Amino acid sequence: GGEQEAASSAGGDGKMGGTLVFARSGDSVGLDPARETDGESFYGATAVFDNLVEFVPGKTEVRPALAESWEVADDNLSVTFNLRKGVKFHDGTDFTADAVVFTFERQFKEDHPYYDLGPWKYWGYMDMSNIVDAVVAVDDYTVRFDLKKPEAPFLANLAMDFAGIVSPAAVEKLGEDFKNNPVGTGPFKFVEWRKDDAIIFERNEGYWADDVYLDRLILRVIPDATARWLALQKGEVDVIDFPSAQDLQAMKNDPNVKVLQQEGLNVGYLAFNTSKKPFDNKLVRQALNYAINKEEIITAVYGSAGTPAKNPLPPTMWSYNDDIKDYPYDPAKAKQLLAQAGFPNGFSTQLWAMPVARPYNPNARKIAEIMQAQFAEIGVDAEIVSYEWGTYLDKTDNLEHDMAMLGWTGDNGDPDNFLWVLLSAPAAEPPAGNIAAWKNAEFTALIKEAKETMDQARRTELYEKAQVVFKEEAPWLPIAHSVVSVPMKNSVQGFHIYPTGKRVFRGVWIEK
Amino acid sequence: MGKYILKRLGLLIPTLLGVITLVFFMIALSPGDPARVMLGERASAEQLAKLRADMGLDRPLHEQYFSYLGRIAHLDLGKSITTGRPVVEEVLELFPATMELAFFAMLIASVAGIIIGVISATRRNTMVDYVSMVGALFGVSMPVFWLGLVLIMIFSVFFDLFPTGGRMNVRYYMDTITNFYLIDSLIAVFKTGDWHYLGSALKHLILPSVALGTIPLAIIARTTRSSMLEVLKQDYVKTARAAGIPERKVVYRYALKNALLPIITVIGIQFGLLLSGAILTETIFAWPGIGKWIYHSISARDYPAVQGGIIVISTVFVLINLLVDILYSVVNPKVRLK
Amino acid sequence: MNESLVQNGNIIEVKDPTPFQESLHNLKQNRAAVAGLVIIALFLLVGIFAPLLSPKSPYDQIIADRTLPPFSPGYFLGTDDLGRDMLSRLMYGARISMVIGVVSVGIAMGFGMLIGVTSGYIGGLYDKIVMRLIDIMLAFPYILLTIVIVAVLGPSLFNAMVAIGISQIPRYARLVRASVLAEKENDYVTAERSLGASPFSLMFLSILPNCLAPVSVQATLGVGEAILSSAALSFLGLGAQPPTPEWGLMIASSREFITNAWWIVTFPGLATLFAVLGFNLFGDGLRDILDPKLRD
Amino acid sequence: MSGDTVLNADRLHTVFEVKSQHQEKALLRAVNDVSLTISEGDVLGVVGESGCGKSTLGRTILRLEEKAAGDVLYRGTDIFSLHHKEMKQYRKKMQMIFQDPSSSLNPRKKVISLLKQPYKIHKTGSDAEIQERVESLMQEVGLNPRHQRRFPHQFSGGQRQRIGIARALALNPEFIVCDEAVSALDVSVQAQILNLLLDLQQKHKLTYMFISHDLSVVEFISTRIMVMYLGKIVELADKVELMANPLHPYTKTLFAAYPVNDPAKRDQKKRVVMGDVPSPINPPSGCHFHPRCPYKMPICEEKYPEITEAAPGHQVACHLFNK
Amino acid sequence: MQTTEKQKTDKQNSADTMIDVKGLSVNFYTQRGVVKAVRNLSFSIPNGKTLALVGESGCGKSVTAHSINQLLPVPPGKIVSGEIWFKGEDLLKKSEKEMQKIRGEKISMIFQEPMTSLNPVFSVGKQIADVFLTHHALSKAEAWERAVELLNLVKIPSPAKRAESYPHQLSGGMRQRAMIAMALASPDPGLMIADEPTTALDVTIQAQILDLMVSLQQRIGMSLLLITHDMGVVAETADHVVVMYAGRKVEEGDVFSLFREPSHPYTLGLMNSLPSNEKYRGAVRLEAIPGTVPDLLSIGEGCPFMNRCRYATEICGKEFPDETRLSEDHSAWCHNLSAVKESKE
Ligand SMILES: Nc1ncnc2c1ncn2[C@@H]1O[C@H](COP(=O)(O)OP(=O)(O)OP(=O)(O)O)[C@@H](O)[C@H]1O
Ligand SMILES: Nc1ncnc2c1ncn2[C@@H]1O[C@H](COP(=O)(O)OP(=O)(O)OP(=O)(O)O)[C@@H](O)[C@H]1O
Ligand SMILES: [Mg+2]
Ligand SMILES: [Mg+2]
Repeated sequence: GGEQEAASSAGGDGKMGGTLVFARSGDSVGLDPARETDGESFYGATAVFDNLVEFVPGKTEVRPALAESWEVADDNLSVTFNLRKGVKFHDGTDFTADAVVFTFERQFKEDHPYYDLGPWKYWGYMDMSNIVDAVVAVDDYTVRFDLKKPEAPFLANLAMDFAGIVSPAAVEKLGEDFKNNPVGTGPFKFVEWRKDDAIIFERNEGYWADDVYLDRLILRVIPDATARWLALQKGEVDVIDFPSAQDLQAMKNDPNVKVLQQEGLNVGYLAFNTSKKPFDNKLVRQALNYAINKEEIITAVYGSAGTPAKNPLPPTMWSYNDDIKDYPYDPAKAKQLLAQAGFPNGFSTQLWAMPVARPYNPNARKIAEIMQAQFAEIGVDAEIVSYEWGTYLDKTDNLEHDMAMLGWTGDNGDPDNFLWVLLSAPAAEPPAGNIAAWKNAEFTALIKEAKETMDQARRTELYEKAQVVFKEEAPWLPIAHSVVSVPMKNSVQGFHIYPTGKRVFRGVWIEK
Repeated sequence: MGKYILKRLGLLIPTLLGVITLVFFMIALSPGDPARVMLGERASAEQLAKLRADMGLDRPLHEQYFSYLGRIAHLDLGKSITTGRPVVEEVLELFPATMELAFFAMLIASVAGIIIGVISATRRNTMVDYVSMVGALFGVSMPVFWLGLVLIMIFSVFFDLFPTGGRMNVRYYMDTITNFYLIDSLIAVFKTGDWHYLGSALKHLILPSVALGTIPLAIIARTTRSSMLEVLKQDYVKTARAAGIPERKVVYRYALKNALLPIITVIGIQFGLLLSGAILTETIFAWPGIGKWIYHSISARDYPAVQGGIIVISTVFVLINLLVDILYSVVNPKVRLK
Repeated sequence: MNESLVQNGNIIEVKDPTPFQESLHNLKQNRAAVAGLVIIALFLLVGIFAPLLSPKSPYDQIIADRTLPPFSPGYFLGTDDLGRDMLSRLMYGARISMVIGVVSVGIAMGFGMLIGVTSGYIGGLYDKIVMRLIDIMLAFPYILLTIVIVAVLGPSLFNAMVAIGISQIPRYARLVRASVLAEKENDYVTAERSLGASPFSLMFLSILPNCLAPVSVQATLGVGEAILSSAALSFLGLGAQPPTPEWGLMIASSREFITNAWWIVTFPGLATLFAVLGFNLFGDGLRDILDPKLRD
Repeated sequence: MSGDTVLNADRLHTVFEVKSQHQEKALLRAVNDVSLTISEGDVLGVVGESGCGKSTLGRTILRLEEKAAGDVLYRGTDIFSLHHKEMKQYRKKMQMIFQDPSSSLNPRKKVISLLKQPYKIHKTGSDAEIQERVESLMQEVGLNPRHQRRFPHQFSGGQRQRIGIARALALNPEFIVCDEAVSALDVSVQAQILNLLLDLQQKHKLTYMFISHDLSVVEFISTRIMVMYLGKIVELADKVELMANPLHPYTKTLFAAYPVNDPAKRDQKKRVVMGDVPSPINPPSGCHFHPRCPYKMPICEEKYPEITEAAPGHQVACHLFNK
Repeated sequence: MQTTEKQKTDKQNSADTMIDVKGLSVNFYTQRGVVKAVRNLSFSIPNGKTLALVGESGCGKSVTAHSINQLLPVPPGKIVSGEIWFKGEDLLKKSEKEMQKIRGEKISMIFQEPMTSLNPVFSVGKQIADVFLTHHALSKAEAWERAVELLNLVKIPSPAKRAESYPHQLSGGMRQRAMIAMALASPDPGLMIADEPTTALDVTIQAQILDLMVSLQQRIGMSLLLITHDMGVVAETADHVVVMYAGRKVEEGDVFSLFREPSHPYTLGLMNSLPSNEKYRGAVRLEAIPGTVPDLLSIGEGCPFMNRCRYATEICGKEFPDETRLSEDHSAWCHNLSAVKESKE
């Protein structure tokens, strides 16, 4: 195995049937996609729900789904969707404009009868309340979204999981229990959820598209990465999530297994708290950048599941500035810069590492160990500090750290979703998304302008410039972009990795 | 007897109250809050504040405590903060898995432990004795998580005898009624005549049970041995021998029944320990049990879940102790209750 | 009782050994205990002299030399995933494990004995309340208790030791209390009371020393258990923090190597196993020696 | 029956709370309404079967057990009314020698520290003085001072008992309760200890309460004898009077039960013993002895007999003598 | 009751001797050294008679008893020499299997501690019935019935009900009765060994038990080996007495002559130590034996009593004396018997 799979053509016989077992690291929290934030929950929701629009498999472009077409008003302040007819929810009720209105209104209208089932977290994350004014059913099969301001990524937002269309009848019937018994129009029907063990789905026979091949889909929980790999080797499961970087080579060598890989839309970084000494000094930040040998980190921690990062944006993102040159590994230079900054003998500081594995950083504490050793070489004595995850986020938000690792996964494929949230001056106020507390007027001005410009070329130019400023000022030490790897049996066909981290099982079939 | 049991059950309440109070304040004192954990990297300040208010986390601690007690009094364990599901529901789903595992582990440990212990005691200072006791010492010295990994490597990967984890081949869509898979699979066998379910359930149980049961097995073997040796020295054993009772009978009937007394206690204690000790085993063998769940709930600061889980485990623990005492009294006429 | 009896060689004087000599003698007779003691001594020595014995620093990373198998040139037991010398890390790990054992058991034993002696001796309401609290702690499963305590204190090696120590208090408290209750019945206590001895001196100077035999057995076994518990906590990320070469942490952080670099996982596991085994062997032997009931 | 009253117990009760078989709480009246007087130079022997409350009586008299009712006067002072400090002074005057020489000596202490302890507690004298006194004490009870660094278990039973005696003597007491002080010893050693106790009594003008279940020992050493049954005094008289003229049926039974050291007399012996000792938790109604008594009368089942003086200085609690 | 070596040889097959112990020596191999618990001990018991074995604590009485039915803990114990003839067979040559048949069937035993000698988890009736089942071809119900009969025989009130009781529900005296009943459950009770059967009991109970044993022995006609340290008990029950000191037999004889004429300095001292001795009426001191029993670990070849003996001479430390026959039924082992006799007069 080992080679990348060529996209297989849809349709045709011999693809139907079979059960696919997908092994993942944790259980879903809930299956109502608008309530949840974690990838594991979305894995389950994606199978059950359709959106008005969806991402093209493996891309960030958007294509029609439950909406057959749409028109954007000239003032960019409303979008009208023409809905697919004859689609039924799994509970047998019809999919109409009312369902669309229901799905969205419950997330922002405080007097909606089901608003209380929230919190509707992603709606908040994507700042949708400041974008969407109203959702209006024009007729049974036409829905209009009225916007508060022009928002270029709005359509992409609707392809995100939280915008999956739910069955109003089911929500009314199940109430709070809906999140355990999701009902949508999606390719698979929910059958059973065995907590911390497996979620079982079966094919939605009346699906509006004809590329649903699997009879059953089982999402199984195997917390330990190595155990997942062993289970795959033994054929107990068909596809596994988050393989251990250490096992990737063995997987690639295994003739019965193939590994799909794609760069993820994320970045893992080490932020210097520029509001604290000595990190307020640019020379120090640069010195620390010179001090780290990213290759070693990649080798030891990411293996072939990561690429070194030089920019705050992932390379798959448009406007990624590839001309920028990373600080090379040069301890001598680092020492010299430190001396120049007034620290010829280095200094003592803390190096914070997340306690948990994240998509952008599989093992922060191990990276911290490596960094600690490398910083030591230039005389910087870094104590590794780790808190329980919630505390960690709290404390970094409050800028209590000296240097802290963190990262970001893009939601909708827009650079603004990285740069504004993570590096703008307004985001540097606690609770800070900008945990470098970096308030650079020039940088903020550039991305503010980009945010308000609709012209893609101009935006690209602005973002590229911003990245130059970033590199020079070095508020972060960008570490890596992870490469998503999905090992599976050779017989599994039609599987695509989505940049946004979705796991989609429509179109997947098993070779007999 | 009934009165005694009632009295013991009555004692359960203050104990549990103590446990609840202890857990409540320890978690309240621990840094980090559940709202933060739930909302992750992207939370805004308003969102956090709102969620905290929703969860009642902004109220004074004593108020939270008493309202929690009030709900417990109504047998309402509340809802999990992370999943929003009633804690009772989650516990009912997960606890059987742990119970099943612990029970099976204990079964293996007790049967094997007692046999080994008796053999060692009767062949004291022979090779058999040395080997079993050194083996038992290795057993108690074993880091469980490490043992689990090693067992998987050997029996699952190398010899391909057992699955790597889980409770049952997920491709068998067995109806779960009790969530005790052995029972459920028996029902399935009954209904469909297909033995696959039971076979699969058993196969999945073995490795984790062995991993989990190793320490208790070793402890029981050692306890049995020393208890047997102690009993074999007693005057009444001498009496039995002096009365010409055959040695086999002296050992297996006269002595063993007496020797069982401390063993029963040990089995009870170990069973209780297994319930929580399963955390590591559950993680390694992908066993959907309550230990792992409580552990995750603790890290997520999911108060209601932690509380609920610990209340259930503690209750069962206390009940097992009661059961052990009752069993003890059945074997030991001295404390036999009228 | 002997010397007046020596006469004409009919009675040969046998010098009575002191209790210490007797225990030492019994210890020497007990092969398991000796083996345990040897293992403990070995680990202790390695721990104490780790800086002298270890071929390399346990922290020095040579990423280029990562995951070298045992017997590679320069690395007797191979290297870990960051290219650190396994042997050196294991040696420093011995030091950490010994400290863990001693500190945890010290905490547990100190408080446990205090509680046990007072509640056993004073009895009455105080005893009832204290034992209720102990029951509550016991109803709270051991591992969960440590986890919750670490959650309160925050994950670190020291806090893990404190948590393990606290969780182990009940067993010492109960053990000592039971011994005190039994010891209290002895007439020597009444005798000293009738001389007017104060409760304090009765509790701590008279009774307690006589309860130390089971405590010392429990403590020895407890060291082993503390090492195991701390390894488990580290495995869950609640104990030692990287890059500390603590064995449990070493296992945890290299778990994923079990299929392709077995030695990284296996050696710390074996080290833990043998260290704990040493304490268990010794503790067991100690029990045989100190518990005359089991003696021949 | 010589000098002043040393100790006076008046209607003394000692009660224990015990758990019965079914885990229910019950009261055990170990000492039940006991009045007695011990005069200077007396040796009051106390006999009775196991569990009848002999030890408890002795311990209560020394305030080592809390009383439930009644008074204990030591030379007229109510010792139960004393505070800790005052009591400590009285403790010097009243001591105890115990039955089991191995459990009454702290196994972890060497003889020297065992014997120094009384002085240390009462802070009398310098180290050198104490050392000297301990050595002379050892000599007095027949222990070789060279053995002072030994542990109790390195002595024989008789020697251990001597250590116990030395400790009791350390503070120059006036009154000593000997609780089965020789019962655990072999006869040959028992004789040595009895001799020692008698010597010491004469030398130090001691008053003893001598508890034993062995009639021959009590008979030998006592000046007065008291017979107890289930927590109560059944008979109390001068030794000579009691031995010559036992009145209470229980006393007679008890005396008859003791084997005689002469095979020639064995065929003449007529035993009147019957039945078991009832449980002290739930003693029989009326006279506790009635179920075993050959002279049982109807009233015996109903009423406990008052203690009366059947002859001068001869008290007995039996309806036969209750006029 | 002849116990000299010569006569014993003649008598070993004699039909009226129940048991004949010859030159028994038992050692314990302990960590501290070899304990010579019993040395060169010989005695025999005629059918239907009672022999009392007396001596101070630790002198080897129980070890002797356990040697007879081979219940010594081996190791550390070991019978190093001697023969034990029981009904014409040497028990020491029997295999463990054969001994199992003899134990309980022909030789029964009662122990000192009635508290610990009965199995706490079985009812008394069951324990007795088990002995019946082992040695007789009986059904369970029959065995139970016989057990109840025996309990009746040992005068336990309402035996049918008591059979169902557990040991802890019985008083010490009743337990000891049950033990006797169990000892009587053998089909062919030839020898009963009673190791301090009344030491743990109160005098009133002791008297009852002794009476019971004597009457049963006479009724059944078995021989009794009574081990005790209480001279009173000996005087009341024994026909013949063996006095042991530190593993050695020092004096033996018919009970009447032994009490009348105690001849060995130890026996003499023992008698004098008893406060109940007639001569102490009104006395203020006892004639005690000085010193204590020697440690069996450190004992040489001479007379073990010599260091407490006021008649001891040089020879006493070198060799153990030969038998001196004082009368037909009375012997002592002492080098200085004449001196003893003189001082008595
Ligand atoms: N601390 C105690 N708690 C409860 N019961 C006790 C206690 N001490 C003694 N008893 C009970 O009180 C009763 C009298 O006991 P005591 O020890 O005074 O008897 P005794 O006559 O000395 O007996 P013995 O001859 O066995 O020493 C017994 O039934 C005993 O069980
Ligand atoms: N298992 C053993 N191991 C070592 N020595 C033993 C053992 N059993 C008995 N002995 C020794 O053998 C000697 C005789 O013991 P035995 O039990 O026969 O004494 P006894 O006369 O029955 O005393 P008592 O009157 O105390 O029952 C003792 O000195 C004892 O120390
Ligand atoms: Mg007493
Ligand atoms: Mg004996």
